[in-house]
Amino acid sequence: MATVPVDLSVVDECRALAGRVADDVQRYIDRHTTVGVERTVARAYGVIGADPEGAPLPNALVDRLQAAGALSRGVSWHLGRALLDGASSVQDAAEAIAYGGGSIDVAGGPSAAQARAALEGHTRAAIDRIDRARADREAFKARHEVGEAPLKYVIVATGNIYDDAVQAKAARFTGADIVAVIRATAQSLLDYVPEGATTEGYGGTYATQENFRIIRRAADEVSQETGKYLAQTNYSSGLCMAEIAWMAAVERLDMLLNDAMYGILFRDINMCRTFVDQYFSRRIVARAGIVINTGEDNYLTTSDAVEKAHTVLASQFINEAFAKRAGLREEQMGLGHAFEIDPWLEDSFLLELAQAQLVRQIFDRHPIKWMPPTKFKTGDILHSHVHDAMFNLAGITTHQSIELLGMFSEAIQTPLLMDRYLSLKSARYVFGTARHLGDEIQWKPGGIVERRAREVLASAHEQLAEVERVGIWDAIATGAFADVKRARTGGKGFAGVVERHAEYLNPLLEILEAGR
Amino acid sequence: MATVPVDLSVVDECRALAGRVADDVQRYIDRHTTVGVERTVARAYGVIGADPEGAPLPNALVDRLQAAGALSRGVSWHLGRALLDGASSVQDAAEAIAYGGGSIDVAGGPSAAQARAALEGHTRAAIDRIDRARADREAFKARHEVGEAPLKYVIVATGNIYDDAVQAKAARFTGADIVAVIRATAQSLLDYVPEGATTEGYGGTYATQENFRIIRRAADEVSQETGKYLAQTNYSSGLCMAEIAWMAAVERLDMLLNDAMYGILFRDINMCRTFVDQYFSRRIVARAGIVINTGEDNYLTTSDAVEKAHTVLASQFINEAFAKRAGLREEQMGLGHAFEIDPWLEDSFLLELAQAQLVRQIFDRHPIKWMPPTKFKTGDILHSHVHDAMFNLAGITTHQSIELLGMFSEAIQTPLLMDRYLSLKSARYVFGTARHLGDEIQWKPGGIVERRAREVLASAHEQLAEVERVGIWDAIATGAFADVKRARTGGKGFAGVVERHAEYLNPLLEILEAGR
Amino acid sequence: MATKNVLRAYGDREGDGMVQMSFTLEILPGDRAREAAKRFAEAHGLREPIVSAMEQCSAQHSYFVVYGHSVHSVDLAEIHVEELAAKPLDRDEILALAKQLGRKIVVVGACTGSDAHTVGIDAILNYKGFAGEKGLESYKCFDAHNLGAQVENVELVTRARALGADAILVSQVITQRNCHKENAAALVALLRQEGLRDRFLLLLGGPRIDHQLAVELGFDAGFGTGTKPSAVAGYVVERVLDRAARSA
Amino acid sequence: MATKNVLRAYGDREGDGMVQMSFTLEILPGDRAREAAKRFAEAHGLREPIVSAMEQCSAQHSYFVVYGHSVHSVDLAEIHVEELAAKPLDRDEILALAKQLGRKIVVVGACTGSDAHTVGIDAILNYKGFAGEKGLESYKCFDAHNLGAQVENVELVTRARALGADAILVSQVITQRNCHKENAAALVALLRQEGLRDRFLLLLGGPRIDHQLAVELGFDAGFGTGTKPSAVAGYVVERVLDRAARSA
Ligand code: B12
Ligand code: B12
Ligand SMILES: Cc1ncc(COP(=O)(O)O)c(C=O)c1O
Ligand SMILES: Cc1ncc(COP(=O)(O)O)c(C=O)c1O
Repeated sequence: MATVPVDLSVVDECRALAGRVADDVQRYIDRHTTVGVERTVARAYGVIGADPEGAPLPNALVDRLQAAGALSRGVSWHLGRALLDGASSVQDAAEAIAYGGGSIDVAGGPSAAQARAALEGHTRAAIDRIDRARADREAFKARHEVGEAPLKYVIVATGNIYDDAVQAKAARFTGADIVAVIRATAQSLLDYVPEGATTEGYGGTYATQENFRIIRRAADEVSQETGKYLAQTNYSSGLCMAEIAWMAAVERLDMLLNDAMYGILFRDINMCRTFVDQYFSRRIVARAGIVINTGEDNYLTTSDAVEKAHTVLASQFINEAFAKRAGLREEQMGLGHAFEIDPWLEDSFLLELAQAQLVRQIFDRHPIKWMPPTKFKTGDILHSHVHDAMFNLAGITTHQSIELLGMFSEAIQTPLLMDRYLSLKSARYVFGTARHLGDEIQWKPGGIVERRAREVLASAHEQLAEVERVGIWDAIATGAFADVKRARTGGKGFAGVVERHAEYLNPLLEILEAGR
Repeated sequence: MATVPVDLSVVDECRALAGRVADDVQRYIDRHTTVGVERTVARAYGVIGADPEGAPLPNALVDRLQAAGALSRGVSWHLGRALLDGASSVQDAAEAIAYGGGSIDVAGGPSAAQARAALEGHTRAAIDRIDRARADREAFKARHEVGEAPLKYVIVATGNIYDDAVQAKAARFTGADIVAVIRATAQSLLDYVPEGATTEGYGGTYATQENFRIIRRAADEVSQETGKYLAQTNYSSGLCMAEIAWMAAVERLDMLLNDAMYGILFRDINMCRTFVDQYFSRRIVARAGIVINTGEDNYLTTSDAVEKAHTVLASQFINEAFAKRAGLREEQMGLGHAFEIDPWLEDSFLLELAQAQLVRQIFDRHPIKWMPPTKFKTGDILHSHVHDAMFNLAGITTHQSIELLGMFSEAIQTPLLMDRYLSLKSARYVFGTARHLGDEIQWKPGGIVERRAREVLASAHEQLAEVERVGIWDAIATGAFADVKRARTGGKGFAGVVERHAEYLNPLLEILEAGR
Repeated sequence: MATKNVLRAYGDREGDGMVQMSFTLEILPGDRAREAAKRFAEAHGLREPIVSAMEQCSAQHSYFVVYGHSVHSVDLAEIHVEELAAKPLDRDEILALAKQLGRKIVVVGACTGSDAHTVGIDAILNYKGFAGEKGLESYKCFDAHNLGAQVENVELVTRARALGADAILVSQVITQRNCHKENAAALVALLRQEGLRDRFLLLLGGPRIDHQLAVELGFDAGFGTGTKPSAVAGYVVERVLDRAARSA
Repeated sequence: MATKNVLRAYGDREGDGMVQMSFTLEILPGDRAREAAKRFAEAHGLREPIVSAMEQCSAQHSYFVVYGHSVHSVDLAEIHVEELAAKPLDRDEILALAKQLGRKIVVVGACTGSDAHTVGIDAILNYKGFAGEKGLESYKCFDAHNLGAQVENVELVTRARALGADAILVSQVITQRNCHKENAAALVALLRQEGLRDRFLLLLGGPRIDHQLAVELGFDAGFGTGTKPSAVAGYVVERVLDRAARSA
């Protein structure tokens, strides 16, 4: 086996450092909630619908509470209180608070315990809904053949959910294991989740609950038609991280792009907001048995992949630490990394192999997610296809778990039907023709690959020590990841962060945290 | 280094067996000449020109001698005699014999020694011409940068020599080290070499002395323009094997496709004819310092590349043995092999690596020539390009010497300008990105690669033992190579084989054989 | 499933007409060259062409990749093409059918002219076959003769007559500047001249052959890339029976 | 070297017009499908099309690769395109030129609308630069402000006014269904509406931008894939000087 030397004591130290980094943040998380978390809770309790302009009721509800300075008790407390006050249903209660125009009094009212009790049946129903969806997904999946690793993951991104469904089915038909519907360009910055089926989006299609259903239905159909399971994934990311996690959980999605820091770095979303949101989203994901994919690959689209390879590894330790604290098992942690070294650099393939193998060994139980070359892609589609083939070869050689297939049209457009077909064909070829290459080779002791693996781990360790010293807040403020600097109170969505009241109520979180 | 285990005693035995196979044939060769050999001698003595129908004078001359049953003394004897009889020049003598209509008397005349003496100055001039061309080539080459191995070899095949020249220059401009002008479809079956520049050919362009010059001129120009040497190659193969070798020698070609058995197997050319012709052609090639490329790759276009891999190796030993007997140094023996395993076979890439590495190690001083996938190519150009990339990867990993680059349009047409550009670009990428892969890896002891290498060598040894037992004549008659069966007296060109007279004269051969 | 009648190219949105082109022009990369490539694509009916690659590929040429929305479409209603391989018979069906004839069917095949590619005709005729199927030699109902490659048309006709062939199978692989068409047409002309055209069932095959083309060249049928021996066997048996019935 | 005026595609023979196309049609592989692909190619002006690949790529679609001889050509005489990058100035020349102005040139750049791709505008503006060249920030003659990504047009204009910008540099990377064009055109409309269009030198850049397109959209210049910072610097300095001269 083509293993690289990994100093396990260094790995342990990295984990310990990352753990302390996450613990520091966890103390903050445990004292805060956000509009996103509370909207998620409302949705879980069954609050649905939108006003004629399309503003969802969960938003109206939570915004109203926040405007009244009443969100710190948690939307659950308000809903519980309304039920105790005679509301006929959670939905009615939500509508009354949102649109009723009555004053919202936080003084008085029931205790958290009373409100919790009032909600008890609803709470159980909410959790049951997640559990049922999970059981359904697992049962359906068990009836179908599932792909061999590396799982072949492709994206569709037509902007129109009905076209997406056609393309998703075609993808499974020609060999895909996982389909991701890429999200419309600016959705991560929307502080609400659009309603219903959507047919207009740039660079992708909106993530909505109805769109999730449409794709799941198509995926179910094609799984049945081909006898092979087509997994579905989307983005639990941006300002609605937690809401989308919940929608995915109940709509039987298999995976989610979900990262503790991506929104901060790449969407300039406030870090306090993101940390709190990611925690709740991951609590849901953990319960739903969904696999997350983290976004460290993105670092290498802005930073140099040779110089900054260690930042990927350091960040993976941090994402892992956060994920553990949110109750995820290693088998649910699809840590992300990528093949983004300048292809014209001599021996770049060896450096890619070193990194891929290092990540594989350090995160040996994790379904790691391996991303294709994008940054150095050009519009020369023939060459681009070869570049992807080398990526596929590295993937099979180092036994990656989930492989997002590169597209030869990467530098031109989101993939066409034909592009995806050819990409799948090529991956099938490379995975087959070099199936056991990784098992057949050993790296030369002290050679390029071994030296590179050692160096990356050492630098990651060094960086983690520094991050631990200054804390993640300052580390991000000084550009530790992706060469991007973000201030603690800067960025979008900070206004949606609320300190929890001493009597803050969130019965769902309590259950999700049970055994913590 | 990714070496495979090679049992050197088995290799030695293979060489010994092949040597005995070649010795048997050599006894035949030494007793025979052919119309092709004699035309070559005539050309070397300066016999040029063609009749108005395009039939070259060397043909008219030799045919006349053969018709008169006078060829067994050698064309040299007749030319020497004519000079002794007062002919003003070799050319005059040749014209007189060919077109004169006089009777040709073999009885009487000078002794071989006298005729030899009469030709002495001409003989020296003929050899000098080869030597001078070699010196010129080497001097010109020394003034330019030469490519790193694997040398990038591309073909041009427009049918029109002037278009070929444009394409050849473009090839060097975009990174080629060697250019081959592929020969028109049926030229190997022509028993004469066409005259002059040609602009009509199917599947390639005629090999003529003038065409060689046109390409050499273009190659010289572009070498100067780019500062990098462009080597030229063509086919010394078919019924005019030796004549073309001579033309290549004096026109400064660097390499020649030249195989001891290709014509027999793939063009149904008689085996006696071929063996005699290849010997003389190689004697010239040896003197000219030209590198030959043998054609074992072709076996795998008709036979299965997994089942019949050992036939390639066995044949390489035989080609090597013949080449040694013709005075070639190992550094001139570009033994051919190919990447032709069904790409959809699991671990086919490992089998290819095993074979490529085995050949590399056994023929360690030889500039081995590695041929791309062709048989399993389809018109899906994108996929085809990836298939070639895997071939390139195997080439750099196993340190092949000369690599004929695959073309994505292989299954469609002879390459267009753009195809060659992209092929070169891709090879440049793969050779760079994986430059030291071969030095970095070791094969797992007892793994797929090692087992395969052992198995192929063992089978080749077995086959060679069998060929040695029955002799090459019967081996070919029973389909030992390329699944093709050929009878000893069957095939084209047998009528052109002539037993040498006891007083057979060939002063050129005598010099070329000096030190034998 | 129902297929539309008027087809447009499809990228990722119904009706987008997305098409990719690549080509080489004698111009060096630059703004003018990009514009030239765009206009060249537009001339082919591509709207809003995107020049995604423009790279120098010789001292004076550039290679281009272009994507654009094609305005063109094809009307399937206007395409009248026999689907020869639509419902292929299996070996047993073929043998059963052939029994009706009461004798073996003689087929003679060759790769003709200067073309030396035997693999294709071997795949169809020889026992070994192709893609897991055995060739015509393996069928009891055929008496198959494979003359190999580089067979001249005259020789082929002579041998076919001598063997009393029912069908002549011609393979043509090299297509540069249409030499396959010329060579194939020459055989038909020769047969016509000798008044033998109707005596033989005439099949043409090769990677660039299709039924339509073969018929245009005067053959009875054409078979392209990936043809399986059984498809040829089935076709020959059916047509020979047909002829027997008609001449009876 | 002299370039021809009327360009045809070139494969391996002068004038062969060789072109490659690929596309997807909603039809399953077969003889009809091959014929449909041929006709589709012919509709684009390809003569003697060869369908080299026909593979099923969904339950109802096939993917095709076609080669053919294009009948089309482009006449270079009709192409009037400025070669912006034809003779780029080097750093010293740019600095020398800028000295004439006697003050720094203020440039404000952003990736606008919902587009979050900063790498392109960073490559041009930031010190770090691109392809071995430092960005505009590194030139003494510029006062460069990079507003980053996802900047709304209104905000960009406000900031440009506040900073007294000479030039506004806009990057647009996402092009799906022409959102880049709409967004860019909206900026020009906004500036016109506020009577500010002539106040700023207006540059547009991005992988799918070219000069022609930018001018059509109302910008002064456009810069595409692979643009080097020096090309932009040189252009801006020359044009700002020009404007200064004209307004003097
Ligand atoms: C193998 C091969 C060779 C072998 C041939 C060995 C042999 N004994 O056949 C060798 C190495 C000798 C060879 C030589 C040459 N080849 Co070659 N060769 C090929 C190759 C790689 C594969 C062809 C093949 O065997 N395909 C597999 C068979 C099974 O497929 P098929 O022929 O299409 O047959 C199927 C169908 O078409 C159909 N079929 C075929 N015939 C018939 C007949 C009937 C009656 C029926 C019903 C069906 C049928 O059924 C078959 C099974 O499905 C192709 C490239 C490619 N990948 O296609 C080049 C190719 C065909 N060769 C080519 C050329 C140019 C040559 C040379 C002329 C090159 C040269 N100048 O030296 C020489 C000379 C050969 C000559 N005189 O003809 C070109 C042709 C270009 C063109 N379009 O004109 C190709 C396309 C390569 C290229 N890109 O340049 N070649
Ligand atoms: C890196 C990258 C990202 C990074 C961006 C990081 C960052 N901070 O910029 C991340 C991962 C975040 C990202 C995200 C997305 N991306 Co993105 N991304 C790319 C990628 C791989 C490279 C772009 C790049 O950096 N190129 C390098 C720079 C230097 O080149 P450039 O931008 O062309 O700039 C040069 C010139 O154009 C010019 N220039 C550019 N701007 C300007 C301005 C001026 C004034 C001047 C003078 C010159 C100039 O000069 C520069 C230097 O030469 C491309 C694919 C590719 N290989 O092109 C996809 C790509 C651009 N992304 C795409 C998409 C769809 C997205 C997403 C919308 C996907 C999704 N739904 O999640 C998201 C959302 C982003 C958003 N809201 O905008 C698509 C766009 C498709 C289309 N044609 O519309 C592409 C083509 C990928 C694809 N095939 O799908 N992406
Ligand atoms: C974790 C994560 N979230 C989200 C996205 C997608 O971007 P957006 O936030 O625009 O949906 C990515 C992109 O790769 C990602 O890695
Ligand atoms: C040794 C040798 N000679 C000749 C040829 C070319 O064929 P032809 O004899 O038709 O020129 C090949 C083809 O690869 C070859 O390997």
